[in-house]
Amino acid sequence: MTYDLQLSHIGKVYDNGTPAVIDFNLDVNKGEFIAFLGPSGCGKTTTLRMIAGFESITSGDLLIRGKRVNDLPPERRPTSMIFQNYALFPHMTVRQNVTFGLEVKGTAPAEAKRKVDRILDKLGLMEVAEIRPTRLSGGQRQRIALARSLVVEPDILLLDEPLGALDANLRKSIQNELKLLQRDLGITFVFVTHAQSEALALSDRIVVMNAGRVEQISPPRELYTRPQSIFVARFIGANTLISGQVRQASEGMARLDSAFGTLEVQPSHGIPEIGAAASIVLPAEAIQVLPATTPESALRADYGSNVIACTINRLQLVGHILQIGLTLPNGEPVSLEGHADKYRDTLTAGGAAFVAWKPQDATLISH
Amino acid sequence: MSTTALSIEARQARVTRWLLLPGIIWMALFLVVPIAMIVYVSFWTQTTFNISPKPTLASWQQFFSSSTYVDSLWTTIRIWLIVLAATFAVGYPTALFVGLFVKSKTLSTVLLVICVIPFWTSFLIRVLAWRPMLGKEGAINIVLMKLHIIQQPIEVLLFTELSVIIGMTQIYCVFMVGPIAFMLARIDRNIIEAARDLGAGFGRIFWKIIFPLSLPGVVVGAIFVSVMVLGEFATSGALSGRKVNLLGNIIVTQVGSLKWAMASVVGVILTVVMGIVIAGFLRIVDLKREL
Amino acid sequence: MEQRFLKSVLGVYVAAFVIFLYGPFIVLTILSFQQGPDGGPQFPIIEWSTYWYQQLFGLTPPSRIAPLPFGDALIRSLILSMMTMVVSTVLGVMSAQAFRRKFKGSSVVFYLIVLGMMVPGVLTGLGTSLLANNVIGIERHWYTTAFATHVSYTFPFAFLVMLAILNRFDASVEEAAWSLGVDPWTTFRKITFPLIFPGVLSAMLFAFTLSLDEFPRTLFASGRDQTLPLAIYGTFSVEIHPNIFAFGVLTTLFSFALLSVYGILMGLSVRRARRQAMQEDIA
Amino acid sequence: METAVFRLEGVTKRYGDLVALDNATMEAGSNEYISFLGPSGSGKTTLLRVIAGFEAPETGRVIFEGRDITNLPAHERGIGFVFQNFALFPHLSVIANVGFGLRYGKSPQPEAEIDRRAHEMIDLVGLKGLEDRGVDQISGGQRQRVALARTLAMQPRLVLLDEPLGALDANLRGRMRTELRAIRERLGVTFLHVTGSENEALAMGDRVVVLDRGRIIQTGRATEIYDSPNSPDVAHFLNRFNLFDGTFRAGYFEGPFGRIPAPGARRADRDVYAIRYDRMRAVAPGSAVQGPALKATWIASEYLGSAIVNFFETDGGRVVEMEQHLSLGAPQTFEPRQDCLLTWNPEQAIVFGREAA
Repeated sequence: MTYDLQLSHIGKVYDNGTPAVIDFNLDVNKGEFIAFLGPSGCGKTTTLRMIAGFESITSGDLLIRGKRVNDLPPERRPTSMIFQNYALFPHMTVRQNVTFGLEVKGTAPAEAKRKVDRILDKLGLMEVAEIRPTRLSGGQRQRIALARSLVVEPDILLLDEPLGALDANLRKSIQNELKLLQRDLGITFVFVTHAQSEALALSDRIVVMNAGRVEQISPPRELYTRPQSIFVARFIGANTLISGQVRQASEGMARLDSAFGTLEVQPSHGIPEIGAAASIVLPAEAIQVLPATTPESALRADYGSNVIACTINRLQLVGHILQIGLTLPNGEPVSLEGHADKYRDTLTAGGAAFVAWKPQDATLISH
Repeated sequence: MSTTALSIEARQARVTRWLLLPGIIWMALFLVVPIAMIVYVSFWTQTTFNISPKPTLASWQQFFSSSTYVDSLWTTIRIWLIVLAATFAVGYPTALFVGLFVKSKTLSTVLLVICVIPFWTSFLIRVLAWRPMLGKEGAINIVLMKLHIIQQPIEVLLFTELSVIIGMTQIYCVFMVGPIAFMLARIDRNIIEAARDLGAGFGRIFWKIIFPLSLPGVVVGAIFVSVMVLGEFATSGALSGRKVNLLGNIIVTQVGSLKWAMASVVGVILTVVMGIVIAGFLRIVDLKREL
Repeated sequence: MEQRFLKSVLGVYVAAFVIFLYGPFIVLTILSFQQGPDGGPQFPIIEWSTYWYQQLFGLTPPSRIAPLPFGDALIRSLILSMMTMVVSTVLGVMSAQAFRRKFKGSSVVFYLIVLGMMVPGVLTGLGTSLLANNVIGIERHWYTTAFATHVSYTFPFAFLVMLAILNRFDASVEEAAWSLGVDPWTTFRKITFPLIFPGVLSAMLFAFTLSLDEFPRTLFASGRDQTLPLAIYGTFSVEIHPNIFAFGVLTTLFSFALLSVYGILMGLSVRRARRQAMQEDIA
Repeated sequence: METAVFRLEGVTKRYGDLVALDNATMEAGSNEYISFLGPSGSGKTTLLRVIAGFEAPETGRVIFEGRDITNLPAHERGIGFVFQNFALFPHLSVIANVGFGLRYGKSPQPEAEIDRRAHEMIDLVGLKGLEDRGVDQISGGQRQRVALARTLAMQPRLVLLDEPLGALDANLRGRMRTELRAIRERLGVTFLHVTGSENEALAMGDRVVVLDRGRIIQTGRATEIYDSPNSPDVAHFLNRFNLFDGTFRAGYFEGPFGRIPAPGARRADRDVYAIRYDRMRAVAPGSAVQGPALKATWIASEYLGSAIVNFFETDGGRVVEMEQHLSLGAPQTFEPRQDCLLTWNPEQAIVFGREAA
């Protein structure tokens, strides 16, 4: 089968010799929602602009629906881009903005009007169709940009931080809209963001980038619970890292000597070398907080040796979420949260408790 | 309790009034009143050596019955239109290059500075410099003959209407380049990328996006050029050998011979022409909004 | 491809444009080295010499060609430009500051001010001299009537420059100062003014340059004592000699030197700021 | 509550036709943390700006420490203000920013005192060592602290914060929340905090004031607002409820999920049924369900890290959200366009009705 979009050993070196993107490989299925996530300057926007055709590709092949498009200018690629600032034509009305792409294609006026009406209606822009976009709100402008891109029926929609310019309130609702729209249309979306919450919420797969390199490509949940590198572990989620030395390792179980004694973990990618330095990555969601009164035997039965005594500093109920701040014996602070139903009245601020986790809920990363 | 005190709003309004007052008074006294004066004096009675405020239409009748005067009105309008078109034609491509095509900010600043440097030479000397350029033995003829493009020197270059037009175009084209380049530089590059992304080629992007967005710059430039060309008298005086008489030239001669009333009539006509031109341009673009 | 081709075509065009712009100046420079005192302001060059430059500084023996009478005129022009610069910048800052608040009739006031740059100089000059001469009956001087017309011409430029600067000015820093108990006047002195100072400088530069070279307004309104442009204009009516070209070259070089120093200083400070920022990034 | 530090009485503010504040009345005690919640354009920021004296109200009075300050200009009020964009003085160093008000304000201090207090504040917000930096040479989080220190140096009894954390990224925002609360508790100053995030409002405020189209529509403790919003609008702004239109009559609510008993319904101007996202359950289409049953199709899910939100579409084309917190166990998974039946415990719903007592 052919993929909608393929990046094969894509590299980009700027004119002054600095590499921007190094050996980027990715195959995207039709209808997938892909996010490029990383800190600023990691090369995610450059990659997106290479796909759109605004940046030249130094090495590697870029294929859209099986066809190599490295040398096609942006106007001849079946991609459409949503810019961070939306880049609407300020001197045209909303309708003229949306019609522009069809005019260029030479669509018959009647046909164009029908298509534009349909997309304006779908995105709830009918009422503002004859107004210039400069007078509209951020959310509306974003929808105009979407309409302008979608009306030309691109194979792939590229989005460069499309939620970045919106205020926090609006972001959540627009985020939902975007997700539902993508599911509805079934077009491939490639989305650049530096906000992990957006990437986690929206995408089918996330490409985490750092300093021009791909660190990990995984579905959101896997990325969150099974980071493959220390960078990802620190960048994504709220992980606690416990370092130590591998003492024993086999297919299903590894044991690690740490400041909290011997800890058990199920290695998820390969069997680590014995004696190697490694870290256990513990997602906040994997950590169970148990009252100090829990009998030791019950703890051992469920969590093996993965039990650490701790002190609770802070408990705060925000809505139905209980936010817990606690300190491990080595003084390291850990913040986590749970549904209020789960922890109802079992914990007291200032008191002692246990943290525990199941070996399969943590990840081992060798250094 | 300061309940009787002025509200914050009223206090701010008072500050605004005091800030504006000096400027308004200055402009009223030294701009509006003088122009009103021109209108007023144009109806005064003029004798050979004297002028008295007895109302009369004599000067007006004299203006419209003299073909020299009426011709100068048409000459002024013709030269204005030609110079306006020429400065636009010469200036727009330059502005396009400086404002849009040059990506490096430093280079575009350097180019703009290059355009502005001639302004540090006195305006009158710049006008004068065209004489050895255009003359029968001038630089242009010398260069063209050296290159064997022409055999005989071109004589229409100096002391004709053409020399006035060439001179004015060179002197005023920078006023076109500046505002247009400014508007072009303000265009968000992403907008042009978005248009390309939607499949548009350069021609369409230029006519549908770039040109409309630069229009306010064109209008501002056109206003600058119009104001200066319509009020010109020095360039035409120095380069036409007194063959081209603009309204400005007539005002100068009339004032020189102390014919204040006639000078005022011409002044009023110039004001009216100016008013129509500026009002026309401001209909295209709201100057206040573009700032 | 299409765009790159267009860019090179435009590049060539701009080069031609620059030649067009500088042609007269180049010719003027060449002719300023004409032989003196007998060589005229035209080609061919009889013999290269710096006679006319020497003449400007009074270094040549007296001849039938009188030295340019520019000394006093230059000083008058400089004083007039300074006065104009200060007054129009102050007025410009005040009015632009007032325009930050919406008020009734703002359009009328806006166009009243902008009118100053839209009325041809001959008209303002004529009107002012009519007013002084025929109605009030006072004498015209460069430091009274001409000064008034100069300011009514440069004030709009200063106003527009300041308006553009203040439009982009983030008012929240002023509000922050007020909320710290600092009164509006101190806030203006300690916060607003330092922040808009670059704009004030360019408004001053604008006003100074325009006033220094202002001719049509001054022609009617300045009375007996001439300013520099009037003195130059005066030489038009008699025979022209290359000394005026030499004078043009010198004034241009002088202002160009000033501008370069300003540019280099700006460049250095920008580079220093950038280097500092880069160090911060690395740290 | 102790005596009010500050009171708004019937304040109204218009911009042309737009009513930014409509007869707003509220008060704040000393040493209180009040957060404002409402959609953008609800008048939150205008409210703060009226209190600060940056805007003048058309009607109503602003009273601070027993004094009517409605007509007092901002610089004579002694009320602190922290801006979303921080509004630091870009041409001054960190220490000069913090000392600015002490130096040029109403009661200028001697240099030694300015220096002492500025350093004290810089220590308080944890910026020791950065005193001489320019404010463009420090990070966003540090700028936020400078803004706070600059305001607190004046020892105001009331500090207004306009989305103070809005410009910070998510990680930093969490940390700054805790810090902001801690600093306030140490100084015992009253904070009025405007935020666009309902989470922030609930987490930070001792009391929460909900605004809508310029009107204050509910005031109460955070838990009170969350557990019992007094109107469908408040429930909507909390962003945690599926809201269904229907008819409430005689103790029953009839909606797209059938007719179910709704004891304890609240009086409101329209009939709305609200059920929290995390109270929804999805079961197979054929299951026998007691109480509400809503036929729906699964369309998408969003992973939030600590929770999963599933989106369903009902027959009427409405989108319904269901949240499962991962601390409660492994989440349900769905196939694309899978049909489900959504249900919940009706006792956990909040019902609004015109006919309610």
